[in-house]
Amino acid sequence: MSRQQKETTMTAGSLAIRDLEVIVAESGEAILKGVSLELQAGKIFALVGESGSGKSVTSLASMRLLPEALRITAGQVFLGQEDLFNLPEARMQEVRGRRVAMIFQNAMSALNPVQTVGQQVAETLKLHTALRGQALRQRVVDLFAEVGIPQPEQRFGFFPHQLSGGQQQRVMIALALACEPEVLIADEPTTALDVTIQDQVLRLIRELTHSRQLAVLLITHDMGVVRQTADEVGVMFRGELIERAAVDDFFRAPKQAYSRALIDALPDLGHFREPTSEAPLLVLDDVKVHFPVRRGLLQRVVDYTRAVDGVSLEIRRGETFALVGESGSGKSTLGRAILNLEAIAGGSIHFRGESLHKLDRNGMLPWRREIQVIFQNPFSSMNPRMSVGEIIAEGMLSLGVEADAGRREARIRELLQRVRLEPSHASRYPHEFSGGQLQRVAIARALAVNPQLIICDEPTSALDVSIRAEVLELLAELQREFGVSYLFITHDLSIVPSLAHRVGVMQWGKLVEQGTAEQILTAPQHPYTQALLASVPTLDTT
Amino acid sequence: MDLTSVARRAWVAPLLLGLALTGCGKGPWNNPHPPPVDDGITYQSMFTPAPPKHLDPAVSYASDESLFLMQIYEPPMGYHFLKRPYELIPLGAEDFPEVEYLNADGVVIDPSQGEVAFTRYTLTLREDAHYQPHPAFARDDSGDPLYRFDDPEKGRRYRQIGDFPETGSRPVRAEDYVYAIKRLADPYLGSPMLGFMGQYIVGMREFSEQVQTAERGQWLDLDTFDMRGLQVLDERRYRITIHGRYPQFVYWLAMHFFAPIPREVDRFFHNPGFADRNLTLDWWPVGSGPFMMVKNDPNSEIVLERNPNFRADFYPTEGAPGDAEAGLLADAGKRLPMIDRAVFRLEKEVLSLWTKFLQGYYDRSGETHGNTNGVFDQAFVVGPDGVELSEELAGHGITITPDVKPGIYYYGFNMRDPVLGGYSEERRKLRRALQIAFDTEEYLNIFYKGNGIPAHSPIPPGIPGHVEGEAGINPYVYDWVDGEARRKPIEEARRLLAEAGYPNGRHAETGEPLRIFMDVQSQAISNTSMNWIRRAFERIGVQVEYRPADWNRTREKLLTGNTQIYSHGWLADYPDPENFLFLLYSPESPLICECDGANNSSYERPEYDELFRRMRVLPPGPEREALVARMVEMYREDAVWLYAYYPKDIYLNNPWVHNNKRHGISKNTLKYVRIDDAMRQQKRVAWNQPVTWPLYAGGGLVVALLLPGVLAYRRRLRATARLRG
Amino acid sequence: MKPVLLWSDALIFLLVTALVLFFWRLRRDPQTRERWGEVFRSRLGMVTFTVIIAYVLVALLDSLHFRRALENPEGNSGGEVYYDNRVTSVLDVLSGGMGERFERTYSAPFALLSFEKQTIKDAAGNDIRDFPPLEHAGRHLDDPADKWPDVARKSAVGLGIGLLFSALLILPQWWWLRGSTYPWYASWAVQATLVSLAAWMVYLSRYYHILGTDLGGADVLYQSIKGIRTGVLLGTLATLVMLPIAVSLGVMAGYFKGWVDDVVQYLYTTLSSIPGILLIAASVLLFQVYIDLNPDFFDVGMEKADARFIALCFILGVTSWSSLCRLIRAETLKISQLGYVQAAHAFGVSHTRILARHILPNTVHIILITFVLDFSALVLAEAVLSYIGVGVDPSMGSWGNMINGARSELSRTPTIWWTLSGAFVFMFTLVLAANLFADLVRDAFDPRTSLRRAEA
Amino acid sequence: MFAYIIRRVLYAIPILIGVNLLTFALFFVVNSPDDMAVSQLGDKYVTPEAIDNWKRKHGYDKPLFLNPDAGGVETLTDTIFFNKSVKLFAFDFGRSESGRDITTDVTTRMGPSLAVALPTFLVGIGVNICVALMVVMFRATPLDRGAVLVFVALMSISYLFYIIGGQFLVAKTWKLVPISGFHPEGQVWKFLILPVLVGVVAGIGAGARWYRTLFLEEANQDYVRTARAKGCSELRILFRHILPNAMIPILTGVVVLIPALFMGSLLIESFFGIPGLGSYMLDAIRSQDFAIVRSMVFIGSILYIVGLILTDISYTWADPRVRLS
Repeated sequence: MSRQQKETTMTAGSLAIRDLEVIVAESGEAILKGVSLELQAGKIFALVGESGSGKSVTSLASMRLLPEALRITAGQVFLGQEDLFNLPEARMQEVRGRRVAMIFQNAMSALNPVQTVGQQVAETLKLHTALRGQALRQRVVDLFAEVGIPQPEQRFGFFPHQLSGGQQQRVMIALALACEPEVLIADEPTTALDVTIQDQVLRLIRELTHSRQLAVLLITHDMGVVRQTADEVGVMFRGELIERAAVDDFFRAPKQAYSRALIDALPDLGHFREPTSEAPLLVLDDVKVHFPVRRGLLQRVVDYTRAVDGVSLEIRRGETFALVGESGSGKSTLGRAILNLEAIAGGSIHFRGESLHKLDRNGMLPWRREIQVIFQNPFSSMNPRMSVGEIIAEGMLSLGVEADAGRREARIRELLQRVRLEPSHASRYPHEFSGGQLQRVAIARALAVNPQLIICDEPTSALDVSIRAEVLELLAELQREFGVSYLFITHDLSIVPSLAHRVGVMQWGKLVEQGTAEQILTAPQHPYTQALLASVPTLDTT
Repeated sequence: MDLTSVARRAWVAPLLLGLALTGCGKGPWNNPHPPPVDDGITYQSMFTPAPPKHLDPAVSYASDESLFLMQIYEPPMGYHFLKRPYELIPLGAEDFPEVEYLNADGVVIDPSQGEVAFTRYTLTLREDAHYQPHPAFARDDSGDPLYRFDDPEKGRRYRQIGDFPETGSRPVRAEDYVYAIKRLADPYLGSPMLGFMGQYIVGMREFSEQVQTAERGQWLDLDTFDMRGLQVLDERRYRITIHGRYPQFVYWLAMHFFAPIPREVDRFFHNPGFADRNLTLDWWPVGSGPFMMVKNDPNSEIVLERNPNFRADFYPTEGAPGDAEAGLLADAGKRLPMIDRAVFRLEKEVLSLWTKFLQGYYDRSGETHGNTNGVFDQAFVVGPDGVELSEELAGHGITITPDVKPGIYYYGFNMRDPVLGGYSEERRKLRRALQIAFDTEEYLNIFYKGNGIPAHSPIPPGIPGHVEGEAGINPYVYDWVDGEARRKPIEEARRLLAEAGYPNGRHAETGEPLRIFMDVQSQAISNTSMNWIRRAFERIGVQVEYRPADWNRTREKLLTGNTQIYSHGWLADYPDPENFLFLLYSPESPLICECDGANNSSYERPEYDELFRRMRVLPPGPEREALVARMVEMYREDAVWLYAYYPKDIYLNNPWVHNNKRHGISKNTLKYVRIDDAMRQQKRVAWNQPVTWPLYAGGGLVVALLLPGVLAYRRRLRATARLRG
Repeated sequence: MKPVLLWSDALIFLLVTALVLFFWRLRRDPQTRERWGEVFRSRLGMVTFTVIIAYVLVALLDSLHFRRALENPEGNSGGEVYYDNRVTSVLDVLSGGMGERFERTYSAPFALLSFEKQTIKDAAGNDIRDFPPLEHAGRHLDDPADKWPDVARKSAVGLGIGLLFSALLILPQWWWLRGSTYPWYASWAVQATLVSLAAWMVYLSRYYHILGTDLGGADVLYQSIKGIRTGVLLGTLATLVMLPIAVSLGVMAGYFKGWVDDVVQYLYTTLSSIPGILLIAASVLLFQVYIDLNPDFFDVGMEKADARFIALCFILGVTSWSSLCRLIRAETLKISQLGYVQAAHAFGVSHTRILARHILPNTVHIILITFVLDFSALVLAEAVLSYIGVGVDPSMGSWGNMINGARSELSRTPTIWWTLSGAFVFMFTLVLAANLFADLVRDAFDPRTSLRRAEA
Repeated sequence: MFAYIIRRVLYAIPILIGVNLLTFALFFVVNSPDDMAVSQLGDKYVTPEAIDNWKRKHGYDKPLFLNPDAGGVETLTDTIFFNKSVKLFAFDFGRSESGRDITTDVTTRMGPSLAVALPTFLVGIGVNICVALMVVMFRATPLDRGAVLVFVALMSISYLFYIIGGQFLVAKTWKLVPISGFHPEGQVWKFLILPVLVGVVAGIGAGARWYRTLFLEEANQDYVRTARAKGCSELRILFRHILPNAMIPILTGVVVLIPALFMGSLLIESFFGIPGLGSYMLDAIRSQDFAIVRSMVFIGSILYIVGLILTDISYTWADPRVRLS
């Protein structure tokens, strides 16, 4: 492909990727199988797909920033009239940052932790412009102001860790925009951010696209983001761009079944589950979990971090209670406190009328059959050295369920089938399974001891959208079948409607609001709930 | 950032190094000595492998320490530098001591007439002996000692002897000698002489007990106590009285224990706080000898300088036969010492010590180490025609001066051992078989490169009683063949073994193999030599087991007799057969005297003991020689020791060092040394031309390593994303 | 013949059995299999592993000790059988008497004459000083000039025999491993090289001293080979000895936290703050005294040396104990926060079971990495300790003792370089192989490095 | 941070007591006070009185740990252990068994130790970092793989060989520098070239390999990709981004060694005849001088603890994220 395609006439400030192919150098496995797309000034092109579909590789390959293990085998990338793949590396360095800028997913790790953010932005300018000294500093401060960083003068000397996640991402944007590039590649710019901040950052990118006439490639796995920001959409699936369309067309009439599935994963705020009227199973009354803060010469306890600060709620039989809040709000700690894995500093926990919080390790044993848990990360919640069968059997063994080996085996097979896995999987090891499958194993493990209440601690947040739906569906199904209750801990409001009967919203260790799912999602009372809700990307059912 | 500039810098580094090296000087690059401070002639030598522990003449009892002490202190007596056999000469004393014998009532008698209860020695000092300049002698205007502090703060700024601006001196007086002997008796000092001399010097034990109980303040003036056997007659004369007769006592007067210590020096070092800065007599000797210590850094060097107050002393005008031919009398009659300064540096590693000597940076090697510590054994071989030097050494003109040390190293049998000990004929044969099997000549050749002489008797050469030639051989182990002693053949050993009841090394009745146990000091013997000994005995079918232990443990075994074959060595204090034959005297056995005796074999033969008692008090002469010969014969007959050898001490001298005759006993020979400085300079330059190509090669290597990096970086900057081809 | 089982022999065979069993069990753990697969899929892994196995085999052969029976003297046939007090190993037998051909003293590699002059009789019966011919080198030669052609001929024969043996060794493997995807050929190449070399050495050493002889006339090559056992055993046993303490304390500290953690931390901070060399020196001296005071515990000298050796292993283990303990503690802290331990708590699994099933197995990679990394460090440490005088017993053949002895030989002119070279070559090969292998193992098992590669 | 340091210093006290207890226990199982007396008094004419005298003079005439005769608090205090170790805490090391003042020895020997150890340390780190950076620049190329092999080969050679080889070639054969020695006055550097060179070369293998892993770890961080996307050149990325970040783990490994530099190097010092603390220790071990060993263990432990504290402090300097509390 050394011959330049003369007929492609590109307008300035646009980037075109043609037939890009990338392989794994060692194995020859194809990662990208001929991807082509064009960006246009003032427009946002959203590249969507699940993890591993090749979105990020596309962006990195076009900038020639692939890790050593990957290799570009074919394709061209035109910036204006120039094929970037033909430039010597030395010239390529002038393109990066100057004409094409990039924003990466996790700003915290993408920023150099030991340089001040001001220096980092200044470095880009130093590399590509003649600005020096005070003028340089002034330009950085201006940029900070432009991307909405408060007190830009002072923030210049801050280190990344001293800024909040949103501000870090703003710094990344400032850094990208510093040399007024023609093209901006944003790789999952909002993924690691809390929903409320996500919204602000996306809005900023959108504004800048227009004000600066940038050509933007936005890489994301979140359809809500696409809906809100993009002009054009490309769907990637296993290294190929399977669908391209204008954003409205795409959401109205997706051509591919895969695209359809992606869109369907968006929450539907129209339908809610009716709360049941059963008797309370678990009652929390003013529960507090405090972690001591030690300071001074003798490490005296001078204060407490109030991780859970007086939470009262009740969960009824056969009900799903969703506990919503951003990271650090104390949701998971509360879950652990219910499991008696964390000592409580005040209040009481009653399960079927019995108080749990006073029990010691042995006293708790009988209750462990009743209350079970599913963790966020399925990979770390399975011992990699035990087979799936052993993992499921462990709880049964220690809690004395199915003492007979033969019957235990049968029960494991049955459970695996129930969570839609093969019975033969019992002899396999965790690493042979995907995340979704493992989470099913985790469900089977919890079910194995016939619990009444399962605490689900963000069980789907590590999963891709399409799989997430399947797992949630399975949970709902099991609830119908066994009448088990869930305490569903999540930061993602979008999954709540289809799942929860009732919802509690946590902020800074306090339960700021609770009610039925419908009440909370349609008529939130607390400002924090309102803010959370406003930032949830939804699909208007128009 | 340009890689090529980095590369250029790396280029330069070795060149700079080279320049720096050449820039530093006139002399060779590898000169380990600092530039000379003045025009004086400096003798450069080393001490190895460890610094001296004690330099207090009352405490020190090690040959590496007396190397320094004997240059600084002058005891009353000394040895003639050149004459052999060793001859006593007066040193600090004007003449030999006057000896008088007294009976129990203290009346002077003729020893042949009556029972001698005491012997009295009267010594007269030289007139011109003066102490070295030292701050202890410095006095202020009122005549009081200048440096006497009552408060540690006042003396805090003085850390070395050189830090004191004022010094003084004074003549040596008889009271100083007496004071020194009193110090020997001070239990607080822990002198090794206290126990030994206490048996002889009258009143020493009582003195010691008295001092023991005395209140000790900052300093205890020993002159406030009297020792009955000591009298100061006047400024230049003093008297020592000893119990009974001990003719060898006069030899002790040649040791540093009896060198004078001025009372004010002892007082000086007891200034408050001085000890905390190592300002002690144990660290800074003060004497009247030819040299004085100006620097004592035991971690790196000890520097002696000519004592400006040294008495008029001259190079001897006569020597032993052959000395004149060897050029040893060329300096006859010259004023001593002939060097201005002697620097001794600490050397711990053989490779560097030897290299520096070969490069000419040490004038003489072998000063503080004999062949016993394995330092020299790699360098040269002593053959029958003398030393066989390698070609390189021969070209350097290095000379060698050996001298047989009046000492003996041996592996002894425990005569009380149930298997090997005893005095029956069978046991004698058994031991003789082992003696024959142990090929001492071969052992010395291999492991000591010939620096030792197989011993036929306990008395080494140079000591009266040692017999050379056919008459001197041990006929039980050797035959006299073709004018030389030849070890009896191994068949003889087998035969003796069979006669002793162990045919082929197996017990005649049970068939059990004979297994002998050797207690060796783990530091003193190498695995190679242990293997060699094992193989030597394997030839007659005897099995060897080693029980290595450190010195403390070995000593315990010796004291309790819990040993079968042990290793031991004895270096004589004075050149008299008594000092060797007592090794077999039964009251010296640790098991009999329950003390730290020297007869570790526990050899007990009443006849021997009787002969020894007689021999001890006899003056030298044919009568004494006959007694000695008989005792030696008994030693041979009873085969008390497995093997023994007389170690040789060796100086290796670079060609510019003169008057190198090695003295087996006396260490105060440094004053005789003469250095040809011009020759030294010239040879050092000639021998130490640096080889510079490795510098350039090293530089080239760095460039060669950098170059691919630079090239690859250039290539990477030019690369596109297209695969080539 | 009377077999002798030294403590270290017992321990090394125990260790080898344990390792074999361990790996046998691990076969069913697919993750571990995969990681080992990763190690052995690289040619370097194969090569280095083969070299290490070869060394270990030599060490094992040298650990099969026995004492030869002495022939009963005539007329005493019916009595008890007595034994030589020298302990021989199977390796000594296999080496074809290499260690029994002594010269008088030094001789250079392949020399025919001694390195030192000796008084010998010339043809006329006069005493002359010259280099005497060696007893066990080149005796078959008529003309000394023939030496090098003869060496070449004999080398060809030796290598030929070696290749024959290698073929015998490799062919069954080839048959057995036909379908395997691992680069066995790399291992075979090394096997062939090593076997041929060994055959060459054994064959040629009957005619020459390949690496010369030392001060006492002993064959240097033989000594270097005898050093293998010491090196390999020290490298493995020292770690083995410390494992139980380090692992149990580390795991307990990380799991129970609180005062247990405080005590363990105090212990290892205290131990690691003592300069290691002083601690080792003191402990070795201590044990030496114990041996000296109780000579009756040991029948032959070798057992004494062996006891000291075991003590040295133990002491080295204890001094390096703190770093492993620290690592295990940190890892346990991490693991006990992980989901599966939390889940186990939620299931009410007992502490012992959590430790045994969840925590211990997941710290195995750290133990393994420490084991392989420490191995070479320990082999190197032996040399240094022997220099200081607190190493293995001087009567035990070891590279450290060889180097220590050879230091002064370098100062001699002409230089005696072969003792040092012998120790160097054998030691370097082992340490290099171990280091390279350790790298591969770490790359495969260290989650940090494997994670990095997964991302790439 | 001040409170933090104070706390760490206080925590050091039980550790030091433990260290002392251990050294005492170890040494007195090896040696009885009688043994010490005998080995100090030499091998001729040693009488029991002389041994008792020596013990009294050096304070070894009491029980080791417990003195039941003394009664009361003195049961614990009137013992060898208490008397000898309490003084250590006041940095009064007393006298060696051969009667020299240990504090003086230690202070005078510290200089030479540092004179060798410090340049070796600094030059070593410099060289290692340069080499490692160069190798990292060519990561995943044959150059890198070759360099790693060389590193491993270099670190597989015993330190003794480096020293012996260096002395034999550079000093003995080529006569470029003095083979050993040390003089504080005048051309000290002449004596330092070889030990420093040997120290540096011997350290390259392990050092450069370690730094390489650290750099590689950093090179795979996200911020490096950011820097590349900014248009930084490889060299700039190496020096401005990777190096400052890699300083954090480098400091963990390196700062703890800085105080230990005072202790010198056992091998280098004894081979090159440098009168530092390393050879002091070696001599003490060989002559079983317990007073010196005890003091050196104590000093070594203190320096180690100081190293740990310094490491923590240096973190705050290298890593803005870290604050001590």
